[in-house]
Amino acid sequence: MSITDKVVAVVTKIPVGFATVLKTLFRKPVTVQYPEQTKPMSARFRGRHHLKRYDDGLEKCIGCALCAAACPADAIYVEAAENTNEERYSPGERYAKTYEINMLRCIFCGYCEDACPTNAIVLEPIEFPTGYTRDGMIYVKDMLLEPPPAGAPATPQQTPAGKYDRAILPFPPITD
Amino acid sequence: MADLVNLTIDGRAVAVPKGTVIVDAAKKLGIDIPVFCYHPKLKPVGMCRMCLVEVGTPRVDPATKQVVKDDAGNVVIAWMPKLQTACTTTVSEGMSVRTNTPQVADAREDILEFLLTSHPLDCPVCDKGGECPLQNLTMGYGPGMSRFDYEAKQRNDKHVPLGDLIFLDRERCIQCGRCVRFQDDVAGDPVLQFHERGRHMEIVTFSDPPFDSYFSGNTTDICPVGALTTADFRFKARPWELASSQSVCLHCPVGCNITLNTRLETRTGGYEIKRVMPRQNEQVNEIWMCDKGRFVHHFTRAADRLKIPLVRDASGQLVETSWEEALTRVAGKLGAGAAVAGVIGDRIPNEDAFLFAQLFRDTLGRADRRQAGVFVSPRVPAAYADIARDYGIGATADFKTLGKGDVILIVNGDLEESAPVWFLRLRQAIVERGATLIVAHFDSAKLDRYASRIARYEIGQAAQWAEAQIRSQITEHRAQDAAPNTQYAIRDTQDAPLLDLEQLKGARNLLIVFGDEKLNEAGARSLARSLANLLILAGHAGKPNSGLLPLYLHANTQGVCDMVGAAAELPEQVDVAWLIGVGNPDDTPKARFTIVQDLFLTDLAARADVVLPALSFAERDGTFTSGDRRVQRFYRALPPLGQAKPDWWIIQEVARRLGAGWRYSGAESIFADLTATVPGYAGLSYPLLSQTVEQWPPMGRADLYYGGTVYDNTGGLGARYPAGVEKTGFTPQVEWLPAPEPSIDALSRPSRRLYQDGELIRRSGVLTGHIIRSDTIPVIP
Amino acid sequence: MSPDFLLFLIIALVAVAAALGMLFSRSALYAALFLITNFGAVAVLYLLLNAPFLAVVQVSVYAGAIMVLFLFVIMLLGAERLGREPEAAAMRWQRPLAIVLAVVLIVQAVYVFATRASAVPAVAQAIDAGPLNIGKTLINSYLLPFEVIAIVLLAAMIGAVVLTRDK
Amino acid sequence: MNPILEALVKSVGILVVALAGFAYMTWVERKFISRLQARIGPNRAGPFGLLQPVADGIKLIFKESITPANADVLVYFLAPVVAVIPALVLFAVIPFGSDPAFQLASNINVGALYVMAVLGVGIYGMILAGWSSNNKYALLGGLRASAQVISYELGLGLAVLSVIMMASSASLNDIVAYQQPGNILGWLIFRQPVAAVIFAITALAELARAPFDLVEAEQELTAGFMTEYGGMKFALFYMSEYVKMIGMSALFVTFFLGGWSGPFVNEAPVLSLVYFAIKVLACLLVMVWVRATLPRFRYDKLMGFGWKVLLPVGLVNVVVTALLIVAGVPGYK
Amino acid sequence: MLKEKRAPDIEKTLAKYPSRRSAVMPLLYIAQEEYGYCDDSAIREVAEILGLDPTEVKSIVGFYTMFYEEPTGQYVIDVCDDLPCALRGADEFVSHCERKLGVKAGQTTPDGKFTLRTVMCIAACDRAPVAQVNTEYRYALTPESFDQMIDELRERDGK
Amino acid sequence: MDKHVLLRDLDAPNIRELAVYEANDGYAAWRRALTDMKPEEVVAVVKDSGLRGRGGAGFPAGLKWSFIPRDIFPKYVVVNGDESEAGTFKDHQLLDNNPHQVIEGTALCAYAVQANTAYIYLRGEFLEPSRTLQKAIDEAYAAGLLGRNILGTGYNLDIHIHLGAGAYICGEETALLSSLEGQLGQPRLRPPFPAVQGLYAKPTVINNVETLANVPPIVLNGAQWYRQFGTEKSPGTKIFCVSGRVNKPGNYELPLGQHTIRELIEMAGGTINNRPVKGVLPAGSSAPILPASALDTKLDYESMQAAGSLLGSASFVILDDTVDIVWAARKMVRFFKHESCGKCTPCREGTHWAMNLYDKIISGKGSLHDVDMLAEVANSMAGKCFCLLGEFATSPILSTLKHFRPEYEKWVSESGALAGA
Repeated sequence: MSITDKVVAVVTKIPVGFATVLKTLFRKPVTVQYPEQTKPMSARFRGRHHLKRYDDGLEKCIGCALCAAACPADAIYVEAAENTNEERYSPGERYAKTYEINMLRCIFCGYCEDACPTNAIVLEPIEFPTGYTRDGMIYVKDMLLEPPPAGAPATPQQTPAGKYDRAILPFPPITD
Repeated sequence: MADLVNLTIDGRAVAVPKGTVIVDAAKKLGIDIPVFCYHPKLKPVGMCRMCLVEVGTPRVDPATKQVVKDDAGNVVIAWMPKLQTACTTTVSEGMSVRTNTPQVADAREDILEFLLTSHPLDCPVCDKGGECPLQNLTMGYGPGMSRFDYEAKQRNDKHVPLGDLIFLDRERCIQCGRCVRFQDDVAGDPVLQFHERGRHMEIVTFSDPPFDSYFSGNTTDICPVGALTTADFRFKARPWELASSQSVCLHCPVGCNITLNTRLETRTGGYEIKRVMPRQNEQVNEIWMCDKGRFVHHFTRAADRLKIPLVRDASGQLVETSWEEALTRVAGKLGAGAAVAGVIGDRIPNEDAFLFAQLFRDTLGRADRRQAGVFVSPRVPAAYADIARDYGIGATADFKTLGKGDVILIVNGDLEESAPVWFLRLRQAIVERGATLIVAHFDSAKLDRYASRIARYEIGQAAQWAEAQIRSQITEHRAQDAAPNTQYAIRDTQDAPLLDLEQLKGARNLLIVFGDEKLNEAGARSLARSLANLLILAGHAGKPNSGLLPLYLHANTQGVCDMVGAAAELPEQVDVAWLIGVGNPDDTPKARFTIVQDLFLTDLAARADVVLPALSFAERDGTFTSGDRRVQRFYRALPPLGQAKPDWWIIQEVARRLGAGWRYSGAESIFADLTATVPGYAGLSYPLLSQTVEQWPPMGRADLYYGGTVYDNTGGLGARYPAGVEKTGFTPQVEWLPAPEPSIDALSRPSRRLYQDGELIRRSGVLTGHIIRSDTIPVIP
Repeated sequence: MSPDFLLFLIIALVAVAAALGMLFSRSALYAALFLITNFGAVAVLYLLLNAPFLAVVQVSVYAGAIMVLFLFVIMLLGAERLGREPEAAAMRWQRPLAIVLAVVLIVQAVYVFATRASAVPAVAQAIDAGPLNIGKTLINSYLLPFEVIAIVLLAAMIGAVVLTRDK
Repeated sequence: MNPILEALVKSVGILVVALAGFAYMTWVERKFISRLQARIGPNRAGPFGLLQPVADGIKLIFKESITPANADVLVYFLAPVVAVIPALVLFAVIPFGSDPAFQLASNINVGALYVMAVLGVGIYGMILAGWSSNNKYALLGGLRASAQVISYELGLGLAVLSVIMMASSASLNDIVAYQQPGNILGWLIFRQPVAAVIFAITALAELARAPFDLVEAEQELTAGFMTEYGGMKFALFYMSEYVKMIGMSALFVTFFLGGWSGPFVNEAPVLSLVYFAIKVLACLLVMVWVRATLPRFRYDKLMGFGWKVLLPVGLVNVVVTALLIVAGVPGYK
Repeated sequence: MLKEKRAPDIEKTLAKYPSRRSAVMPLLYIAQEEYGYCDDSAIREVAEILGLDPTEVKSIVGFYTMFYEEPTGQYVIDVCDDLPCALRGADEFVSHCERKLGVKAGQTTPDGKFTLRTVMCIAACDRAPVAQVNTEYRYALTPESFDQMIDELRERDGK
Repeated sequence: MDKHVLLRDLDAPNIRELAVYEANDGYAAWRRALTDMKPEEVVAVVKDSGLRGRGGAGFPAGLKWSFIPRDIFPKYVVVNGDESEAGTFKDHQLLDNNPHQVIEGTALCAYAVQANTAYIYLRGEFLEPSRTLQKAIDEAYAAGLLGRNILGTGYNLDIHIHLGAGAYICGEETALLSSLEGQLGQPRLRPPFPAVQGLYAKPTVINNVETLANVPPIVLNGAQWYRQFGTEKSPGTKIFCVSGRVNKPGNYELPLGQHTIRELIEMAGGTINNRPVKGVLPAGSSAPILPASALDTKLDYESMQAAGSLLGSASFVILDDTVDIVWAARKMVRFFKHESCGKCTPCREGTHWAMNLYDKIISGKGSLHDVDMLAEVANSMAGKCFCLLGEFATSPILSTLKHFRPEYEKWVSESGALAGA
């Protein structure tokens, strides 16, 4: 490329660039004014954890912390405690006394669902996975736990001895 | 190592000592043979059948008795038709073992499938989940799927308390009997047994109280499944969440190597100790520890720990203050006092004790008009720590080699109550390896049952007994001295005199374990000297496995005494007293101004003028010197609590305000100066103490099934410094001290019990039910 | 005392102080900064002498360009900290020579002040120090020195290029 | 009016305008560049985000003042001051309007040279900041700044020289006056287009603005010489940059766009201020536009461009201008 | 207490073995004779006599079928229903016994008189169906002879 | 055979009394041995006679005695009277009716190995026989045949009875020793073998009641006399227990290898209602079942092994065609499940699993898959168990599946119809 060509190129091409940028000035801004405006979430998006209950109101979560172990973002924190028949939260011996998910860390991979041996944690649709404080983005057990089904008592329940001595119920027989 | 046997395992040759079982031989080669019932520390039984391997021996021609060789000149191996258990088959010359054949793999798969037919699928809620041998071996060798009908699974009780410390899950038990054998063979408390038979076989305890053993926690470590869990750790955390930190137990003179498992908690808002696990040190505790060490850890995060310095204000109340103010006040008072005294407890690490002693000796003691002294609490062991240091067991002593031909003499102490893991180790030396035990004590103790001779004397008269017994054995003394004091009745259960000097002289080694129960300072000193003389006269002074083994109260009695030096008379009255970790008010002089440095607002602290919050052993680095003079490092496991500071920091800050130019940045830098100053510690250093060597059997590795969930030792095995008598130019010579009259206060002191009431044990949740209040221990047994 | 003289005194003091600071500063960078201050003060002195062009050029060329280069070099070489001990062996003759020169300079100054004090006007006269006049003066009266300096600078420039060129 | 008092009032006036201009220049830049990028820009603090500069200022004021370890504390604290003073002093000679009242130091005959001098000194802030922070990024930023400014000052000088030659005066008032033949073609931009272009380019380089913002190239140097600065000290650097932007624009207007000139200036002198302001604003917007359009130069290219293109072209331009003047070509006399 | 009550028997038993522990089974038989079954206190007494931990004795009791951990009836009727006996009608015979006593195998009659148990081979297959009443053999039983036996036993104690 | 060697009560009904026994050459061998023979000679005679252990394994008794180290004292003789194999009742009869011969055999054995203490371990159910035996022992003591300084020879011997308490596994010799020591009746590791470290870790001979009952005639009459019975490799006579579907179940003493199973059944009066024989269990539950085709097998150790089974304790349970094999197999597996000591995994879990499968099949819920699974479970157990009990437990499963698989298939195919039958 000769000097002349270079000069010509500079002189001709640079204005094109400037014009291009200037043209943008008249384009509609692409900014979405969150939170006044929102973009609709995908209908299949599952980003909000729920802790499920059995039909009798007992919590499915047994506090095994496998979700915490599976979580690649280390977003889940579980502390377990022991059930008694007088004060029963879940079938079996163990329940989650503390269950916290840091939604700021969650990457919505769903490994916690996969890891859960009792299908207690389920990701469900969510409108705004947001909050104004860091503390507020740590979802504690009360926020995650679903209310008991209609007619069923909340936890802790008083239960008869021997009825709930197994944490993990046998898998239903595979029928084809 | 004389008898080595050569064999090949999977084609690789190895030479192992005669009598080794195949599993261990394979381990030497790094070949893992899966096991459940086998444990290298227990006798093999071959119950679980997991370790089946192909075994062959060289074919011998019956006619010529020669080993048959094939055309290529290789030895022809006669393979046994059936698989053999590698854990019970001892090696023989020329043996050949195959662990990687399809037949072996099938057998392992079959056994695992059998085990899993009765094992529940509750790994998610099982405390062993994550460090479970059954889990690991199933993943490694098991069938992909069980053909057993899930519905037909046996249902058993899942929550059976075996005592209040250990819980049994009957479903998870795979009947390997490790716990039963541990209690039988190692602990000597056969309080766990099988009950019923066949598929109904289960573990029971029927002792009163249930599972009555100081070593129950160990069964949970070696349990290859989650059948046995401790009440303390049950459901508290998952193993993979735990951070581990290497430490040393501080409750008795043994100095067990432990691992502190910590985890972040919402309750305390920070890290807290979730469990205490043993850490392998074949020289000290092997892989065992007692329940006190295991469960007395809650004090580290007790709600009533001191977090902020306190000073007494004008109105006489203790009020919170800043370090600056507290330290300035302490320094001001110390600098002004004409007579000052420091008393330091025997759970304080060496570094802190060293600085404390230096402060009183140099910084405060320099001014000529001033009286400054530093003392150890409790006073009694301090009276004979120098004898224990000079005549203790040798630097290379090893409990493992004690056995036939050795004599163990236990005087005036209950080994199991005072030093439980020494009890285990000496018990093994006696029961398994045939050492001779002689017991002299005013009370019966568990070890008595293994004794070949037992002497009883009147309570509090150990020193008299020792003087009489030992002096009477020695003719030259008998000639010189007056007749031994026979005023005190000696209730010897044997006709013959208990101690036969000729017999002791003929022994291979003489290990003298002694305690200071019911003795005052003078009595304890006299006893120690008598025993040291016995050692010398029997000709065992300076032998590695011979010597005195004192039953101190806590982990660092020897260390603190080494730092503080010769025991002096405690003054009655001083101007300023500074008490660090002192539990006993008797050990404190009266003072116009008292400074107490402790973890809790003890009775002593509540009366003090300044209370300084110290850090517990779990929150800092340091070293302890165990009763057998092994200096061991422990490492920080927890972040500091509140504004509490390590003892050495507090001492240094005060010293600097008094003009000392100390600029220690941590325990290690203090230790460097310590080794230069304190006799015996020369040559030691943190790097040296943190050295580890390959220990046999290798435990705490990834192969949890081999040794249990014990931790590998990466923090250092520590080092024992040589006893005085081992040093060149040392003349073994101890002056007799006449045994004093038993003193009333010593007699009224309670006998030692492991779970004796104390500041620390009081704050440990699960053991509180076991605490023996001092006033309930009978004074006269 | 006129305000101009007061100003002169202050500025002169600053200039001398800055010069001394430069001399005694241990840090090359600080020395450079003192020098810049000195240049600034001198520029003000020019202004007082009604020579704004010279003042501006002083600032622009010396402070704005040359000293920036100095700083650049100092920073690039990391030579801002001078050694605590002078390398006595290397330049043993340096100190005596400096003293000798200083003495010569002082003697010279005293001589000039003593002999030609009257020749220096007490107050600057309104001379034309504009660019036109300076240019004319340089090219007419001082042509030779001007050209000599030009050649010297050219030689220095060529020398620098040659020295830094890769072989 | 007392001349001293008058100077004081004018100074304060200029200071206020410059600082307000700085503050709102940040707003203008953010707003304009965001529009150029199809964004909205700040719109939360106040209507159209107009209070954003205030919010930023409050934030910066309340930031903790941090001194890096081993920094040269004196120089570290002085550097921002050294940076901001030349930027403000620049305005002393610029005629903002037709009336002498609209100028602080009216009719200094070496005005253009004064400008050159002040610009030359302005670089010390950056250099000293870079050196005193004891930070490798800062030091590199400072080094780059010194090298870059020296290189481009020559081009700038040559461009200004052309203008001075044309006007036969270094006084800014004369230069403005020279450009007033009654029509817009009197603007030097039409008679000295090459000088105008060189001035524009070198001005950007002097300001260390895109595409010549290597001094603070965040991808390479974090924030260059400002890496260790925060809070108000950082704000001072920021201020110096934007005030210099305004100053440079004012100079460009003065040199090439006829200064405050415009219709009906004589009738209503205030209009001259308005014209001047509009022209300056236009220049500022062009700077932002440039920033939005052009990528950053590579350092060696930057130096090469300065020495190998701008300097020769500038020299040629001076020679040609001189020849034209000597030849008496119409429009050049 | 066992120790005092059965001192001669215990002495005699202990004398038979070089190890006290060997006497655990004979002593348990003695305890069972005394108490009817091996209850907790019996186990603890035996343990104390032998110097064992109670757990060890409990373990022995659990392992062997002839030590009863639960109270039994006055007569423990062990009917063999293993293969050789079953080939000769033992299963039907057991059903008959259950009907006659009104309890299932393994249970004790409400009056506490009889405990019916089925056991594995008791080495009398040639004379099946066979039962042991408190370890006393009753060979070649028929439903009729069983009824008669029960009635006799009932009667014997009725007096 | 004209006279019984063992079941002499058939010839002399009151032989359980010392006088009657002595009248029939009782204790003659004992007297001769004590006075005329060295212990080694006794061992040699027994060795020469080729007497094989009658407990089931068939190990030569003399050889076993010769393993006992001479120089270690004390030594023990333990007599295994824990007769628990289903279908075995020979010792019961011996103890009930001919106890002195057992005592004399025990005494001879003790003398042969120079033991001074012998324990006769009887199963707990043998309370009645133990009383008979104790009475006989007391008689012998009274007659100076036992105790201190027997017959003035200076030899001391004490014989004690030890009662078990209901555990089949205690028939296994090491389990028996454990039980005798007061431990759980669980088998021990071998080596060390009992001959080296047996009872109380001292050299110990363990022999079956019937084996020792053979000793007095051998010592009295010599090895050659004994060898006239039976075959070369299996000399002597043996008590055959016949039970099950025959008309005259009972003990039949026959020389080994002289007769066939068919003849034995005929001696026992043939099958009930003369139904055809379906199968024969030659050693209770422990040995594989023999189908009717093997009825002509000779009754000795080698022939039985060749036929695919074992002679074992020679307890023949005869099954005729009315017997359901699956039902019978379940009974046998139930026995092993009940008697498994629980020490080793395959036996503990395998018997439990197999029993589950049998229950499933019998309850009509089974499938062919479960039948195959039975074989797989049994194969998984085979060769991996700690002691023979687990191995034995597989034989009813595998042998019935081998010979009678169609019956299993019938169960699972007609499961619905047969459920509850």
